[in-house]
Amino acid sequence: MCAAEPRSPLSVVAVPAHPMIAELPSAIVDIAARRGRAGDLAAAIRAEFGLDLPPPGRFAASGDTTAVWIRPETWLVMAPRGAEGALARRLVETAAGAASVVDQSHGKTRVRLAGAAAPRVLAKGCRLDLHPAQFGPGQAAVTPMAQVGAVLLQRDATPAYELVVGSSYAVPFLEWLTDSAAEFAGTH
Amino acid sequence: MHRIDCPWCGPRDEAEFAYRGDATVRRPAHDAGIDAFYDYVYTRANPRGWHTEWWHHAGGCRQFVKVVRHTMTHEIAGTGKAGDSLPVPAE
Amino acid sequence: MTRYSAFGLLTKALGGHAGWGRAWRDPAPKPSYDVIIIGGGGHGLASAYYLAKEHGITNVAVLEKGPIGLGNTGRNTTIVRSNYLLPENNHFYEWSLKLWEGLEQDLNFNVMMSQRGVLNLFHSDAQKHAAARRGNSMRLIGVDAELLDREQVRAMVPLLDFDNARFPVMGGLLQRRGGTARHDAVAWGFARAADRLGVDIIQHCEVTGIRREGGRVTGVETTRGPIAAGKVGMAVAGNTSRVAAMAGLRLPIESHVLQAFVTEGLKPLVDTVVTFGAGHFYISQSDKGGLVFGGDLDGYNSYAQRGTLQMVEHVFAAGVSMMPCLSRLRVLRQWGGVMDMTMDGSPLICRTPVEGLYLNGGWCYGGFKATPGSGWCFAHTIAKDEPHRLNASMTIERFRDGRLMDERGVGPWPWAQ
Amino acid sequence: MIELPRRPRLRTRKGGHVDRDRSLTFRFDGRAYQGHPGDTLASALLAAGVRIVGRSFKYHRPRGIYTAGPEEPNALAGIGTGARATPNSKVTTVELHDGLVARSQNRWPSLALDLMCVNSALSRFLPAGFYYKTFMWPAAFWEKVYEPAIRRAAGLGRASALPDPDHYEACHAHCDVLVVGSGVAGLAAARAAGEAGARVILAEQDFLAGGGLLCEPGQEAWRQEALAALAALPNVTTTLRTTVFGYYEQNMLGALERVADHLPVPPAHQPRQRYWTIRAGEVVLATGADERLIAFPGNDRPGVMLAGAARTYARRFGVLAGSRAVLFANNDEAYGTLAALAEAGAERVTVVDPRPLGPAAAAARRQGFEVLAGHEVTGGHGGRGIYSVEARAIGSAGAFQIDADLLCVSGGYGPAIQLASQSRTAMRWDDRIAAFVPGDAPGQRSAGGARGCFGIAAAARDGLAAGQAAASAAGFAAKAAFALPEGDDPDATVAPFWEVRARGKSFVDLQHDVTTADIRLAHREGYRHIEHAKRYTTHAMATDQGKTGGLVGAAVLAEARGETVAVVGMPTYRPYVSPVTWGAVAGHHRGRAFAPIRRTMLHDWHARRGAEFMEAGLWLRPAFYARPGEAPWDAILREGRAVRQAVGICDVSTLGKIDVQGSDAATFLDRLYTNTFSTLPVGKARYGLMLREDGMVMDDGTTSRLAPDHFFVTTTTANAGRVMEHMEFHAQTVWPELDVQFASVTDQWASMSVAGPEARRTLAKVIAGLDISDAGLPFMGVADATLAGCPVRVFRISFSGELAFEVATPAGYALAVWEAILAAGAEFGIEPYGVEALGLLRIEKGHVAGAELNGQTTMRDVGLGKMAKKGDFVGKVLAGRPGLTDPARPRLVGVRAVDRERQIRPGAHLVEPGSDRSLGWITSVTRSVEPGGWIGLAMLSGDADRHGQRLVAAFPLMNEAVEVEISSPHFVDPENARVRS
Ligand SMILES: Cc1cc2nc3c(=O)[nH]c(=O)nc-3n(C[C@H](O)[C@H](O)[C@H](O)COP(=O)(O)OP(=O)(O)OC[C@H]3O[C@@H](n4cnc5c(N)ncnc54)[C@H](O)[C@@H]3O)c2cc1C
Ligand SMILES: NC(=O)c1ccc[n+]([C@@H]2O[C@H](COP(=O)([O-])OP(=O)(O)OC[C@H]3O[C@@H](n4cnc5c(N)ncnc54)[C@H](O)[C@@H]3O)[C@@H](O)[C@H]2O)c1
Ligand SMILES: Cc1cc2nc3c(=O)[nH]c(=O)nc-3n(C[C@H](O)[C@H](O)[C@H](O)COP(=O)(O)O)c2cc1C
Ligand SMILES: [Zn+2]
Repeated sequence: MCAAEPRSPLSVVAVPAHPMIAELPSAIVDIAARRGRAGDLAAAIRAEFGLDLPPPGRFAASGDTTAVWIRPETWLVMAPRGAEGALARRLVETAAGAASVVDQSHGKTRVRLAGAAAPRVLAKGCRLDLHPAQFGPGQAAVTPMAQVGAVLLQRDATPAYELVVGSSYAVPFLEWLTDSAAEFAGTH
Repeated sequence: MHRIDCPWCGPRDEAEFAYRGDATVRRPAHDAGIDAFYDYVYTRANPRGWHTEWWHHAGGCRQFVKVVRHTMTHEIAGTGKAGDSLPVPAE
Repeated sequence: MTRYSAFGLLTKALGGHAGWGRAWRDPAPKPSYDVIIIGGGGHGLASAYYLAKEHGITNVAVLEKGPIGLGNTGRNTTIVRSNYLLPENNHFYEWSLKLWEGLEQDLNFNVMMSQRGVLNLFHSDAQKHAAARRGNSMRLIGVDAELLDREQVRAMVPLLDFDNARFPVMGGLLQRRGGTARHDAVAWGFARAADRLGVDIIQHCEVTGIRREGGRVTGVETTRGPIAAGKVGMAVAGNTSRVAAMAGLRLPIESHVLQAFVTEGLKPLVDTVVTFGAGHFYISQSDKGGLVFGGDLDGYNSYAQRGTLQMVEHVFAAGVSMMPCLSRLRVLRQWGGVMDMTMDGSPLICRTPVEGLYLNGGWCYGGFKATPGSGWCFAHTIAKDEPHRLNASMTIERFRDGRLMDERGVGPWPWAQ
Repeated sequence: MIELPRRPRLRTRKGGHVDRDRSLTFRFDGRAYQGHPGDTLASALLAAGVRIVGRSFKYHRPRGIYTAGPEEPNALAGIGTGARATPNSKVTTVELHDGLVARSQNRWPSLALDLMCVNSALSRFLPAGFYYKTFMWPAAFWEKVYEPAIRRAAGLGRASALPDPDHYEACHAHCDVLVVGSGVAGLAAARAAGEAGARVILAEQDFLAGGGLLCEPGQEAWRQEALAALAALPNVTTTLRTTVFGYYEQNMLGALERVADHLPVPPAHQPRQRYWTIRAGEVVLATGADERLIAFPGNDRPGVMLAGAARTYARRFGVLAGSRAVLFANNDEAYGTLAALAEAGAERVTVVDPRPLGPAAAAARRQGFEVLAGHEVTGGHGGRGIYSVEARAIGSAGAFQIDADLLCVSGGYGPAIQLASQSRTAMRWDDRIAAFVPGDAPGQRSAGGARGCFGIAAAARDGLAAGQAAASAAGFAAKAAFALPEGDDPDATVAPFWEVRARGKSFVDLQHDVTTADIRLAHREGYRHIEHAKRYTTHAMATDQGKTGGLVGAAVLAEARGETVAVVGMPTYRPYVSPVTWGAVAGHHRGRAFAPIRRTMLHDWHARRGAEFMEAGLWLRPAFYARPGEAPWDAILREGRAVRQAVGICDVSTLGKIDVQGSDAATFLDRLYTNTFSTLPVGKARYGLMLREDGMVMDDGTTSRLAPDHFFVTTTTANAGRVMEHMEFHAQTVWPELDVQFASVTDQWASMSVAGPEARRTLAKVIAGLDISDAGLPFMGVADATLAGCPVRVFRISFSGELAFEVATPAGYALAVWEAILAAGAEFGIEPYGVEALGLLRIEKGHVAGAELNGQTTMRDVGLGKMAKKGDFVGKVLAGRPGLTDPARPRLVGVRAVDRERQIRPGAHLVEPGSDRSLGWITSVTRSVEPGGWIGLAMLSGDADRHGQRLVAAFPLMNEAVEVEISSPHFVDPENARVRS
């Protein structure tokens, strides 16, 4: 019913491509438990999505749905982009009043960074210790990177990471990321 | 660069936080009058020593973290959530 | 005491410079003084000097916990200007600048006041309009100010980034009479001149208590014993809250650290004082050749004269963004000072609720330029027991009464002032 | 044409760490020379017989190479050309590469003939602090004559004025154990910690690992093995050319890696240098020891060099710094230089040792060296290089000459304590080595020479122990140890010998030309504290920060004070251990990348349409869309006219938007805003004002109620972040009991204002699912709909004063919605309008914005005093302070140029004709569409009383005075009829 496919914020100005980096068009929804309703929310999400809302510093995935802890009793739920607003509506129904649900599918941009050199790329702006002993698959963090607020999660041990940033920052963020990855263009 | 142990996110660099001042002052009741609000907004103990203060984890979980920090040595004795009352070491 | 002059230098040179005596005496504290000034920074020393010179009060001691002049006076970026927005500040700082303009001859000490101009850049219409409001307000009261457009700025400071800047330079507000002075020399010059008028400068004498009787000051406790005084003035900058607390006062002040930096020595490169408007950064070149620069407060309460890398990164980024040629230069040293930040960013020169106790403080990061004016007004306030017109609004009560002097409108957040 | 000088004859045939099979050509002061890979510029210059490398700061005395490392005070040069020219480089740390170009500094016209050396002749008139005593008459001469002369004379190198073409990176590293320094102590520490399993970073400033081991051929095998073992440990990272420059809070250290300074230009995608923050669990400082000088007349002459440096040149670089040498030393360690020089081919080395004959001296005699025990050096002769050294028996007057071309000096070694000292570790004076020695601190320990533990075997043992202790403190059990170098530990005891008292200039700070006489003068004049003496004389303030002479100066002061050095102490150590490249610390964030650029989803459309962009915080927004040949004001007025007369559309996506939900959301907003939101019906919007707790206006915006427990708050573009934080602060710390959640949705929603009498007809053509008649969507109504097939939320709100709708859509649809509205409005003459026209419209309407809400104004000041409700809200109490309710405070008015075409400007002050007294100031101006001519808003004392008065808008900065008429700020439709039409 929608006339246009949503545009990516990365189309607003050209950013050079890099083999380690790809955008993941997604539906992204912010859900925050209402006061005293975190338990209800967790149960409802478990029943509907088959995933446990993760504790701080982690994300949980079930099928192609991912939930990342971002603030106390608040998660970012992500899935591949589907019908406009569908994920948010499903979460509203699931939460049934136990959470405040906010669609961020357009407000946030999700990017994948993968390859052996990925930690070295991120070290140019990320202040977290990404050594495997400190940060591995299943872990997530909200942390600024090169002046841009980001959600970082490690998908697997490739290592492959996903980064979620505010859409209006997507271009400068990608510019920094591709710049930082330039020296590894051939070695990913 | 201070290293602040956010009760939710774990130890993070100062760069992720915004300092938000003395955490011991409390907002008075709305009818407490100008003097009470003057104290709340303006006057500060400003100790040289241990100081309980707010650091907003603006780049992370966006929580106001309570931090007990020494204003001379920049040592951090403890951190907690907004509602926690943190022990303040003796000088 | 020998007068300083080129001739003196010549004759002393022939004697192998053996003839130079102490620049100021090193007296033992007397049991009692008419006035005690706590704090041997520029402000304390200037206050003592003007008490003696302007008011004939010479039975004065300056008590300094360490060696004089090593507080903020000895660690600031030396910018002198009077380009303030609010008339209360503007009149005061202009008077101070006038005193600077004759200070060398007055003190017989070359404080190397260098009126090389202070240029505040602006990068947006909003900043330009604020600069215009400030500059016009200066001009209306007879203070020099010029509004430069982009091309005039380019002609004056060609090293700025006019091609690739994130926030393009639109112009600047220039005060030509602004500039820099040699920080250390200011403390030493006032000390020597005050000493010559009979003031006792007592180093390594920390005030540990303020004696009071019936709501009135009677003297101070120090690490060198108690000293009685009819009047006591505080001029202790970053330690204002601590010393005031000795008299039971709780002030609208927080102590914050501000860092500064100097590069390796260079042949003349930056000929004026320039401040960046798109980030916190300012720079000038010292007579010795180092580029002296700094930025914003670190932003947390601190009494440590050191800061963290967080602010260093911001300051360095702002510097190369403003002047790309700075990038290859090497920075030699970084240090910090402790600022007594008031909740509106403007100072206090006033009486206190304790009779005979006077406060000079809250200088934030701008008190070096105030040194002569502050000492002059503080001396007046102490001598006459009432403020001069120039510092009449610099009271503690202004916060309670809502008569704030908030130049930038940032509100009661000292780390943002 | 490169003319090569005679084949260097000072290079040994073998040994050391230079690759004699390959040659590198470089230029110094225009002349070509050759060196080898492994050379520093210093070793190559010495090998080429170059003696004078620079001129000193004040007296312009000729100076040579004094050390072999970053402690070098003398031999500074400019490296590179054009935009890559880098002044003040220590030639002792510059790694030689092919094509390197270096220039000497601080001389005119040339190094050999420097006319400024008259300063040296005049030096007796230029003692420490001379400038404080003179140059005061006539007063006007300071700025015009004296100061420019001083400035020209001062400074060292000349900076390039061109933008730096290179890239830099800021990187973040973490480890369990950071080892600083790769001498024997550092290697042992790193290996011990690494083998225990700790994550180790070993940082070494040099381009070769090994420190003092590089001068010990006998330990080469051990060095190689240690490096191989470290390379084999995956948990150990060894990083060379990396200077740890500062020690900061909670074990964060800053380091600078010179990635490509040894190459002509950095390779593609590589930075020139990298700035590292290293967050370490435990730190081992194995930074070695610095050799110190002895003050004696002429101790600065070319040909005078520290003994350890002469040894390093001989052993590591295979360069003989002089063939007829004198060693002037008070310690046994320095005797190691004898063998090194002899092996390198020195004809003769004479030892002058102030101590009585000791075992080391006796051994040297046995090896055939002449030893003058109980002697001291009283001077060196020779301008361009030493040719003779003057010595005497201590206590005797009769000096004699020793023919020499090299004078090696050693006053003993002091631990390199800069880093330990910055971390506030306590220092203690060690009489045994006459130096300050650091203690340990939590998370930190020093090892080897850095802790006064001299001798290779001893330093190795110490390093091993420190590495093990650090690993175990970091939670790793120490493993069985590895073999360490063996050997006798030399006797490190030294009797301090600071100065030879004899006629002439004895320098304690070579770069700044500070002499022992200067220190004594400072003392005489009362500058007796070490920090006063430092500042008065500038001792230890040069680029070497007194590494070689700092302690000697302190000792001379101590003697004058009649106290010990331990009591006098050293000036505060501060970062940077070695000066740090400015650009490196800035990293990526420079130029255009200084701060991120935020763009709306319509950015490319605006650009295609020819928008002139302007900054709004981090955002770029269209200011106006000029047609070809159209002047800015013509475009702005055209856009404004379209809104007043037809319809316009403006991208307002940058406004802050916050989604607020929760059962207490309404209560929460009631407490934050001056007006009430709990009474707002669902489907309606209300304008709100928010104060800071001190009573000043913080922000304004409209808030809509989407459901009983769901609000949509908008903020100004500038304050979006501040308002969010303000909400979080109050929700988390002041009223934590409230059930309220918020999320920033600024980027989720694009929004566009469609304004003008034809706005409804335009939208009606394209909107579906919503009746936008006045009845269907009344003023301040909010409803969902679709437009061009995209979901939209329509707000009937107006900033311009016209009939207007704000259409919000999920940002990915912004372009589709925007283009659909434009197409629909074409028949009505729709125009996109930018921020300038937006300003024009709001000023005509008398709406306040950032210029009026500048943090210095109260709600009364800006004419919104009526918005204060009865109950509590943030800022209410303090807004009631007498100073803020003073009727004399300036308040909002309108101003209009009496001569309509005379421009008025923001920042002008309002004065009575003929007066200089400011009554207020103009905040915003525009050329107007409706009233016509220049109008503006202003803050004016006596506001309403002055409506109708004529005042002068004074702009003395441009010598302008424009007559203006004061009015109500509402120039257009004061009854607000149009917005409700
Ligand atoms: C990095 C930096 C940059 C700055 N840049 C500028 C600038 O460019 N322009 C400008 O105008 N201003 C600047 N300032 C601010 C300026 O330095 C200060 O405002 C000013 O020097 C304050 O002078 P003072 O005499 O009040 O304080 P200080 O010089 O700090 O003197 C106070 C003295 O009180 C002594 N004291 C404290 N407690 C006691 C006690 N209990 N007993 C005895 N003595 C005591 C201290 O030891 C100290 O010597 C800067 C400050 C810093 C730190
Ligand atoms: N040959 C000499 O001139 C000389 C001088 C002093 C000591 N020694 C001998 O060396 C042994 C001591 O060994 P050690 O390992 O303690 O010291 P070392 O001098 O051998 O090694 C110290 C190392 O630390 C490095 N370093 C110093 N500061 C640094 C910083 N801030 N960042 C990065 N790297 C830095 C130096 O470049 C050097 O490689 C003893 O045997 C001593 O007698 C030799
Ligand atoms: C204007 C100015 C210029 C300075 N120039 C130098 C310099 O050229 N070399 C140097 O080592 N330090 C310089 N400093 C820094 C001082 O050495 C010292 O770090 C500072 O005054 C703070 O004192 P502290 O480090 O002893 O705490 C300068 C300081 C100021 C205020
Ligand atoms: Zn957190």
